[in-house]
Amino acid sequence: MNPSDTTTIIGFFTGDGFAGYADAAAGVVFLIMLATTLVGGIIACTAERLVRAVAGLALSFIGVAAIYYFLNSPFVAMMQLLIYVGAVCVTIAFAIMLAAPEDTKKIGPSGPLSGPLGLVTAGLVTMGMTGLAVNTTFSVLPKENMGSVKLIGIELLTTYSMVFELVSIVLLIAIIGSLVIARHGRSK
Amino acid sequence: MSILNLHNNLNTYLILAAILFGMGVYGLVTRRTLVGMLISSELILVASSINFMAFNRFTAPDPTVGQIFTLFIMAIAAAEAAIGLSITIAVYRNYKSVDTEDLVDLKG
Amino acid sequence: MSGPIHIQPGETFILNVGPQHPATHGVLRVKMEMDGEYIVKAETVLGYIHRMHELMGENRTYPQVLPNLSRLDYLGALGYTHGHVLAVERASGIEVPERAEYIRVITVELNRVASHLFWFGAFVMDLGGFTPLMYAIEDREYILDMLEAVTGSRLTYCYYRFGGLYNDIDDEFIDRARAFIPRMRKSLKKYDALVTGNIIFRKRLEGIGPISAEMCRKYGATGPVARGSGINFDVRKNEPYSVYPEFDFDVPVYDECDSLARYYVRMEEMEQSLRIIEQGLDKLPEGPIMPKKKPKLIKPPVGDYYQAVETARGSFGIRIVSDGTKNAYRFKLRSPTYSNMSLFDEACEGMMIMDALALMGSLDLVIPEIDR
Amino acid sequence: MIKDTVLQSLRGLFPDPEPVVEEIVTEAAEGDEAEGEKKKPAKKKKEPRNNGVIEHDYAQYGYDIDVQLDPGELLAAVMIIDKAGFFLESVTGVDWIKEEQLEVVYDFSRYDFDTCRVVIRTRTPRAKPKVPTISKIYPGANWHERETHDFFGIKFDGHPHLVPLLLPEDADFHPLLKDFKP
Amino acid sequence: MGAYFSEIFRGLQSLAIGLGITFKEFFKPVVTVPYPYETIKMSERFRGHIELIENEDGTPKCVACGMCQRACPSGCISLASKSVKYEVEVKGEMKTKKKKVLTTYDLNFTTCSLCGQCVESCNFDAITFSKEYNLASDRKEDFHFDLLNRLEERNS
Amino acid sequence: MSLTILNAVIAVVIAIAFAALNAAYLVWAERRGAGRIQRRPGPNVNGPLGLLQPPADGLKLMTKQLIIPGGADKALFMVAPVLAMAPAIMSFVTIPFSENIVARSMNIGVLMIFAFASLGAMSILLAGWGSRNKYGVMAAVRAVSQNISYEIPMLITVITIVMMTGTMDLKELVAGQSGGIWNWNLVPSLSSPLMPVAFLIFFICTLAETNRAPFDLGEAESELVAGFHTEYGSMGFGLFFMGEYANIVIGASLITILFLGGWGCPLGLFPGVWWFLLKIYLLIFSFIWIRWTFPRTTIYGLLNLSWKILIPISLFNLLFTAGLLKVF
Repeated sequence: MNPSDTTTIIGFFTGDGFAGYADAAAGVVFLIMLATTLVGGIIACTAERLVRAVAGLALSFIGVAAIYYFLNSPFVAMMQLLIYVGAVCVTIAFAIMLAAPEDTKKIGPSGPLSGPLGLVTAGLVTMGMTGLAVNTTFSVLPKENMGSVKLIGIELLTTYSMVFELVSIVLLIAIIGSLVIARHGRSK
Repeated sequence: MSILNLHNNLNTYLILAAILFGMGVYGLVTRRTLVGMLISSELILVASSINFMAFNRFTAPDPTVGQIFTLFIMAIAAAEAAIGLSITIAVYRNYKSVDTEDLVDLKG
Repeated sequence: MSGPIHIQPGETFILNVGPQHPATHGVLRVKMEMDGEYIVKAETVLGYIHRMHELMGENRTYPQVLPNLSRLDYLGALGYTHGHVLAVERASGIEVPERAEYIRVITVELNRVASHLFWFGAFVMDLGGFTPLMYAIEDREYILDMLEAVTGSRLTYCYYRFGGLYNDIDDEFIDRARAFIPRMRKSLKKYDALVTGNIIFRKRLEGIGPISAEMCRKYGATGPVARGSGINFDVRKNEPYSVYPEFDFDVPVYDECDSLARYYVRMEEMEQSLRIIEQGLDKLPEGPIMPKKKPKLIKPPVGDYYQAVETARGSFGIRIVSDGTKNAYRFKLRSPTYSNMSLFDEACEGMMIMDALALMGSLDLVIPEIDR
Repeated sequence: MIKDTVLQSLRGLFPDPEPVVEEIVTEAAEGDEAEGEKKKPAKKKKEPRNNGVIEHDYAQYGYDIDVQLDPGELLAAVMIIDKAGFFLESVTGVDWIKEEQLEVVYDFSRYDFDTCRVVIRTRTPRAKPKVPTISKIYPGANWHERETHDFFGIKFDGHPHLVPLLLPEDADFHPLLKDFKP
Repeated sequence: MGAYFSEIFRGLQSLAIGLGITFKEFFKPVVTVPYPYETIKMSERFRGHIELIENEDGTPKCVACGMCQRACPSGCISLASKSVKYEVEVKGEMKTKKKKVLTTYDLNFTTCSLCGQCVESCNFDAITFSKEYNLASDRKEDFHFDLLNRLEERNS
Repeated sequence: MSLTILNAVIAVVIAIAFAALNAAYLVWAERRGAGRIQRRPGPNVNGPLGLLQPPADGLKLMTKQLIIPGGADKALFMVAPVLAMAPAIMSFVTIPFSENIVARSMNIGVLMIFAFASLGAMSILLAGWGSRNKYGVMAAVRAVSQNISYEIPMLITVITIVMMTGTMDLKELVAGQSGGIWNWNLVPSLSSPLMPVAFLIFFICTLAETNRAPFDLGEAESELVAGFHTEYGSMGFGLFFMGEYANIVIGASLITILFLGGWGCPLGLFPGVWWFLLKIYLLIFSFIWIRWTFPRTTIYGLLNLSWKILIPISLFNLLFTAGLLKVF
């Protein structure tokens, strides 16, 4: 049991007035976002049309952004929206338009066994990780870590400055590399 | 523990991450197209990010390390998406298909 | 930005521009094979408002065909009627009083200005600017009101008759026409500042849609399209008809061959038309507007007659094969836009769709006139 | 004068000794004019016109040179015209039903001030109308020939895309034939 | 480098000029007519559809000669007449004369091309153009005008 | 934490109302403005000055049948308009209209607005692709490449400002500019002499990001019919429309906050929400004015403008300002 879990379902009714309702509302929003994430994820990995999969992925990412917000890190939440939804998903959708124009062709599983096999693999992995998560006792700090942009900035430019620079190099190489690969075979 | 208070529980996030990870694995196994696999791998990446974020909030003594890791993961994911998609397009140009089973030039 | 592109097979798709499309200004269809934004191949499909005017010309008596000619090109209708009356007059040897010819020239040039004005507006609208159209229409309305007061109609004038005119112009018309010239010159300055100088506009047209002089010749392009390609060809000068030799005007020619050159040609043509109108109003002789003796029934002698006139869109030719009866044996209309449009298929290859549509706009299409 | 040079080279197309052609031609032309003036009913003149070159009065007819030739010589004549720098004005047909012939008329004109309009006519039997295409020389003739094919049913040999242009795609009628009944 | 900046500068300048022109127009009065609430008067010579002209006694001037019918390119005029006998005094004695009287004059306005050839061909000045232009209907039949009827309605 | 989420929910409701009302009456303003520029009255029949036209139009759009084209991907087709409208409304949550009127003041307000604005590209893509229309797809591809390439100079310019002011909080940004026109970020100061250029870049980018003329390539009506919303009718179209105008308001608000002192009075007196509204509506008027004056750019002209002019200059501005900040 998590010590930070102080408000109970009874607390919702007996709680101190408005704040109780507010907590409940936050809980409802969280559930909605959880559902969004999961539904988006299911669409992303099962949809027959790739564009729908990307849309599902975007939906899932929006949910994940909300979850980051609940994890007291609005900055990362916004970055999640900006990078994952605004850039990654759009790029993937873009590529689908360029590379798979005949969208009508439905994409099924690759073989008769792959469906069940995938399900079993995924199920096992999920079960294992869930079990691990539930059964491990984490040393939870009493104080919530509040995300602070300033702190992130300071850390990025001090402790992690080397990684930061490396990431920018990786990104640069990625840009150049993808340009080179994608332009290959096209004279214009 | 109330259902409305799930967001204050570390396990919620870990289980969510596990499920997303499972979905990613499932997609990776069953998808036949490169883009589909890429989408699934993004799910896996985001699942790991959630874990980082969750631990960052609930357990880590340093309030920023998880977030910074997540940011790095995002950057890498963006780079991966760009490279992966350009490869996809290049493959499409050569094979007129992004179906992994059609890309069998080396298979005797 | 156009240039040689290597097309990967299977990467193209067919885009139907038209028959209902904002850029075609009517029911024209261009089947474009596209590679992304680039046009690989284009095929124009015509005939959506084909009305067989040539057969009507054979089935009707010469005067009865008159209203048809206005319906070829509803924007510059008088030029086409002018061609018809000149052809029939040439065929049957009818003399036209000088006053009538002067009035014809004045009204034709007014109509040319009106047509170019509308083209100007529509062209800028093709490029996405909506407001110049409204200003152009405001000026055009002035001309249309003027012509309506004289001819009784706004677009399909049916004003000329064999040998003369339907009715004479009055002093009010002359006053209004005189007032129109300075007003129009002022407007042209405004358009210059608003549109011609605009960097976006220039960037969209400079070097876009090149049509070489040789291509013009091979396709028989005439009018502003040819003049924008450095060809000094204007039927009014090359084969003078009516009283055009009496007027002093220049034929604007630009060597750039691009859409901007065609734009300049038309804008300058408006100024030249204003000059002609000005001179016409000054020189306008007194006298009758119909010849004293005019055959009651028009029956041109047997023969094959051709008359070319310069309409707002180019050289309009009309061939009358007469068998001596009151109906034409063969009534051929050579419409300028038909030839101008026929080079579009070749010219737009390898262009981006936006540029291709700018090129199409610069050809000044009136679809009923292509389809006839 | 371009007119003279073109006239010269066009006359070279006709194998007949020149004076004979000239004679026939002037006769025909005069006959035309005479009839026009007298407004005689055109009954007698139902003989097909002879091949040859006629020099016309521009003021009266609107063109200067009128050439009639066999379909076989068409391309040679058009090449001469092309070399001389003419542009294609139009291509059209005329149905001479009484003579059982279809005429294809090509109009050419010039861009410069050396005005010269040339009309080339060629006749083909009405039952099996067939004329070589000039769209290889003048690509602009492509549409004009398709239109003529629409209206008269004249087949243009070697035309790259002879499908209806102005008429509906599935049109199998030719409205400008004199025996066309809608 | 200089060209780069001067192009930017000139471009911005041209844009500013354009904005200035539209800004000036913004404060000018409107030039349009709010149509259904305000209409404009048609000019003297406006060619609407045709109307019959009446004599002083209210009967149509038309003698039913049929010239207009023949002149019409689209064949939209159809008229019928009957002959009536009437007596006139010629040199003191009464003579019976025949005269055509118009019984119907139909104008099929749906095919009319408003060319005005009918009016021009009329030797008796019996038809004229109406100045009516507010013609709209969703039924074809509304544009089959019985001009004789219209004449009577006008007189009554 | 929890309280703020309830607040946010309420704020979203208010934002929806504000966005919808704004969209409706901006359409009216746009049409009236266009009319005046073109010397015609614009909508003037329904109600005084045609003020009842927007509700009438809205009613018409709502009662029309939603037609989904045969080959369309139904789910995406329906989702896209919502995705166009929702982020715009979310962005309203963080915009401070005055010192007190703000739904949820965040310390990273600028970032939030950009995060939600980046969702717009996704909605355009889905709309174009989902409606299975070639014009739609072409327009979507255009609009997205445009949005992506204009986001770069826009963000660089914002970073310049953030660097100058040291905050991403919209309220603090405004507070830093209080006290008169000379304190506005627009006015060049010793450490940032290129601010007017930055303002111009940001203004152009806003036009491009909101798909306004002369950068309305996504709906270039003369070549792509209606662009990505070619197939949309009824409320689907209505939502796109509302989203577009809501984006315009957000863009204008952002310019006001970043450069024009937010709710501050130019003279330093009586700051308040009215000043804010006055500024954004003046900006919106200038958007309308520009739209009805210029022709549309080409797609390559647009990208050239971004990559060859705006990005280099804004990068130079960033470095230059950084250098000057270090010096002074």
